[in-house]
Amino acid sequence: MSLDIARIRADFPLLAQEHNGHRLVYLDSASSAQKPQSVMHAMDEFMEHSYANVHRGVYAIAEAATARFEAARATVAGFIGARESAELAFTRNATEAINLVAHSWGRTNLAAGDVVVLTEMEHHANIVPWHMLAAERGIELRWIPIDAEYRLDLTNLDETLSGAKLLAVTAMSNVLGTVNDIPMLVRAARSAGAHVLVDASQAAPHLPIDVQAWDADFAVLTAHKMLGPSGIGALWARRELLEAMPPFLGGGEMIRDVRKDGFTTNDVPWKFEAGTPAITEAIGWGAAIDYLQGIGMDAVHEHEVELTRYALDALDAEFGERLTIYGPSTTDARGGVISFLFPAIHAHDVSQVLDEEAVCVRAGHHCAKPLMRVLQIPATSRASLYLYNDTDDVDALIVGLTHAEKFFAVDPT
Amino acid sequence: MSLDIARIRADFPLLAQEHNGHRLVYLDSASSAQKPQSVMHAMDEFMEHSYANVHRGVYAIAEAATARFEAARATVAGFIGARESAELAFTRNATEAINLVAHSWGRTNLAAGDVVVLTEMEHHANIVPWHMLAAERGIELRWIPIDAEYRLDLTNLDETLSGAKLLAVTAMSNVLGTVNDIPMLVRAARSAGAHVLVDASQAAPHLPIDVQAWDADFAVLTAHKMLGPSGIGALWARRELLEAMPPFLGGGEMIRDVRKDGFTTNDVPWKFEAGTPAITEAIGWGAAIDYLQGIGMDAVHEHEVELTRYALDALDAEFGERLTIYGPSTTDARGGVISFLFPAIHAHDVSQVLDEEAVCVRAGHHCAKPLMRVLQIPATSRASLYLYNDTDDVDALIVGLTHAEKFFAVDPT
Amino acid sequence: MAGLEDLYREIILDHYRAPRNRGELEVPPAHQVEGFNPLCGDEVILYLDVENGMVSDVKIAGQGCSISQASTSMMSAAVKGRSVAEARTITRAFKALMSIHESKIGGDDVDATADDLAGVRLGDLEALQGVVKFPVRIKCATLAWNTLVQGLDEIESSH
Amino acid sequence: MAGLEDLYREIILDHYRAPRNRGELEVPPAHQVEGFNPLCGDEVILYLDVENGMVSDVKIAGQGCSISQASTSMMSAAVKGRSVAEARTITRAFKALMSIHESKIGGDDVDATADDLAGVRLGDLEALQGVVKFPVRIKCATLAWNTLVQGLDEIESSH
Ligand SMILES: Cc1ncc(COP(=O)(O)O)c(C=O)c1O
Ligand SMILES: Cc1ncc(COP(=O)(O)O)c(C=O)c1O
Repeated sequence: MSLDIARIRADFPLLAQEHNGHRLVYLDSASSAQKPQSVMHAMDEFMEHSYANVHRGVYAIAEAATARFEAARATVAGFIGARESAELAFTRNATEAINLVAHSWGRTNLAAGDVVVLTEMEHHANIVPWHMLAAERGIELRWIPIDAEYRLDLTNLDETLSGAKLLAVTAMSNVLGTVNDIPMLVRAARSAGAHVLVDASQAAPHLPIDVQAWDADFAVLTAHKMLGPSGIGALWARRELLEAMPPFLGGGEMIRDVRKDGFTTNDVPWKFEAGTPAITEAIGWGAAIDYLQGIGMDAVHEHEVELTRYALDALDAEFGERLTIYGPSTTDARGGVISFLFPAIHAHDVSQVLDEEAVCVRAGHHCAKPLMRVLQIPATSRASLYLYNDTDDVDALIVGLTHAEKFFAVDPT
Repeated sequence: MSLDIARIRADFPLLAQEHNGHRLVYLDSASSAQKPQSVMHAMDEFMEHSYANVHRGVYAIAEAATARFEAARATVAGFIGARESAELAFTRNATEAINLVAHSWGRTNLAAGDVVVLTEMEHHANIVPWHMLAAERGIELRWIPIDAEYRLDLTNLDETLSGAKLLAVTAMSNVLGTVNDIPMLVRAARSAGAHVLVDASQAAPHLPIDVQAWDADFAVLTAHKMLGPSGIGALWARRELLEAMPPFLGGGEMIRDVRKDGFTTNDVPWKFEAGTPAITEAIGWGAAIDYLQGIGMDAVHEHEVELTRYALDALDAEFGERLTIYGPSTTDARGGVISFLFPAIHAHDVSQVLDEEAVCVRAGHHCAKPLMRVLQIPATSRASLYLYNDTDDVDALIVGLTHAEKFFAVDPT
Repeated sequence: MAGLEDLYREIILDHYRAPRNRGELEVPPAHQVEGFNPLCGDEVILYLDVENGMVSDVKIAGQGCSISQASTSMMSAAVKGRSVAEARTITRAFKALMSIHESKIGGDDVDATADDLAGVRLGDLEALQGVVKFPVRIKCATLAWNTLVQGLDEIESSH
Repeated sequence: MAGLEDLYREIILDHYRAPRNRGELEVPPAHQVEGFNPLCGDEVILYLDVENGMVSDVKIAGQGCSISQASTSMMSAAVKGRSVAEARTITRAFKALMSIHESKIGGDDVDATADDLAGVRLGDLEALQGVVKFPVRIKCATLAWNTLVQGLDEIESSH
């Protein structure tokens, strides 16, 4: 492995825990990642020395708070390759960012009969806001299917996109691990005259991304999956789009003037940030990105690809056909998310047995019920890898799974 | 003073700072409050030992995270006197909570011509969402005026409320310090058949509040003004109302089922919490409330009333008519927010001089531009008091103000 | 520390591997009702035949973990042949068994008191008591019961 | 550490106490444009008389802090009697003077380079340079100038 995992793990206090006498093996980073000490330090240091509301005070700590908050915005914007900080609006999470687009851009640009194209591997965050708009406005949803290798089936792509106004697609599936070819999808969408929203919630933590290279219109991400704090995410969009969009939430910060009979809006991106923002969380997110950049996103990705390869091989060697893996069998264009199922044992029960041995995996539909229906299963277990995981973690998973298989065998001995 | 301020101050690391050789005097808590060590500890401890996404994992730390997150909800719900935790939905801040009501309840219950009553002392957070609904739906806004003592002028209350569907009113003004008589306003609104939303953003940090005693329908609050972290707030509403309201944002957490052709919603309050919530921030908010309850809200309030009396008297003794105070002259039904202006010196310039002496006050319209227009001024300086302030802080303010008056005198010497 | 044996008692695994009353009933005359656990995607489908205030037949379908499947199977055995009133009492007694943690996590209000449920005998169902030590799994255990109540309510309100 | 004297130079206080060109012009023929600082509520109203590419008259109104009022007054004195092109150049030179912090905080893009502004003499306006040490106040100092640009743009696009 190219990363020094022992050193990295030392930066994450939670990973030093034991549970039931076992070393904690955290394999649920796709749900939410653990936080390095530097993120907690940055938040504490900010609260101890520079905390104040932003964009408001003349006094020194308020000035410092504003400068650090805006510097964090620049850090996030830079991390995803935005042209300028003004293109990045802070939200609570990726979900709110997609809702913002659906409410503001969607209600302005989509009318009854207009088509929004999704894929079968979208997270509920990139489905339900469009369902809500469908119910309210009568827009139509089309779905790009998945193929037998758990990748997008692009056979009828042009047909599906034809006449569409928007393609909303994840850059990486949180269930399958599949990494989609965003530049190609954007080109296809552009030829069809559609805008493109990229859900980068899973890609941003694990791959180098560049919204300008993607040539996308909107991208969303969420701090807690990329070593940052909970409570903050972001919408990136081209400046022209943000400027043309009406505001989403109303209140302080987002206004230029308020009278009894109306209001005017502030400049972008503040137009989309109503009320006191998640100030300390922005500082923490900035520190998380500093940490990731200190290691390098190429190195993070490379490590995860190697570890995924190791895990897929080890699972196959141990369980073979007895275990179904829901996701690509190769590691090209694939992230470290491994969904699996023993056909006769429910994912919940597998997780429970693993928990006895301090192996943390998630069981359930992973907020992707339409995908579960396509796969014709109610749930999977999911082990997801990050920069602090190593082959020992994968080995612990495999030992736990052998125990689960034994415990729930039809005739246990 | 009944509180031991020196001991309290020792809990707030930021207050131990110096700036320009002066002890930091923080008088901007109405904008955002400083954080006690216990809040930072709770957040760090949680991130170091129990961090995981909530409502999702079967494994032990995920279970602990969920239990602690829901316990924090119960703490906040208990603090405001809610009947049950299910009536409390977490939001990013008070602003989002009001937007939630305007979008979900408002769009369902308000049609063209329907009347929403506000007061002239509302914060933009409780104005702009209604402006947006007015622009979209043609609802009408009516305003309860303020009187010469900077309190609500209730002369025409029944007339103003007649036929109204909603009264949206702040429990305490963030500019004037005025505390409104919510139970009386609720009774008047009920007789008129109107629902009542109470903006408790300023009241919750400073007074004992009880949403059931108020008999209100909705109340909103925000953690960062009550010693808690940024990035989290809450909407409280009666269960029946929450259950009848359509969801606001769509995504994970808020669903029961999602299919390609639609979705069904989760139970309250999760129906209103789309995506990963501000988990660590909820824990921090719970710790902030524990801290406040350890001191007692009656004691906090009493301290602030005494200190406000001291400040009003001292300002009068030093400056008399040369300084205008925008707020009630008595401390009955009045909080520790003191807005003031030297008629010939702009608030911004006063703050700048105070900053030289490390006295932090806010200058501006305080997100209440309609009120500023009523007062016929562009801005005020505002000193706001909290449990960690004492008479030394007020004295430092007064010394700073004498310097500002001198510096900007028409003929400085 | 609760171990796996507290959760997965032999009788639970038995109901999971060999669920009772699995199947469908014709609708109508039977009533069909579905329940979801939004957190994990488990699904319960109940077919209820209620005549003259009696739950004359119950069939169960759906998919889920061992706890939800076993609880559904046990529930079907417990209420089949009982009156609607008895079925409701058993449900309340079962939820009381689970309530300690459920009310904390889920905020469901359990109005059962020890008193008025003192006489209810839960039999096999008591094997599910170990679930309370695993708070996340309580929703798995109660899913079938919440769905049952919903079904009974629908049947009664349609009269 | 920047002191108050860096910010409040005597010439600034002079413009604040005795603003030049205060008043109104008849609209039309003059053009009226308003600017707000959303953060503090400061307001600038400019009346611009532009004929044949010349800013033949400027009057100012509104309310604000010493920095925004002084900057407005200085701006009016600096551009009155100049060509529109000169007024724009002075504006860019002034914003370059302020830019170090403004671009950091506000994200405004300042396209001025030292080169093409080398010849511009700012005179009294240089007294406002101390403002860059107080980043929050930069918006106060630039308000009048942003409003001027908006007014000139409106006038030119209406032809
Ligand atoms: C009375 C009042 N309401 C609402 C708010 C908005 O709070 P937040 O910005 O946290 O949403 C504030 C504070 O800014 C306030 O003082
Ligand atoms: C692909 C994808 N999109 C969106 C989200 C939603 O993120 P959040 O819950 O932080 O809004 C997630 C994670 O839950 C995800 O995996």
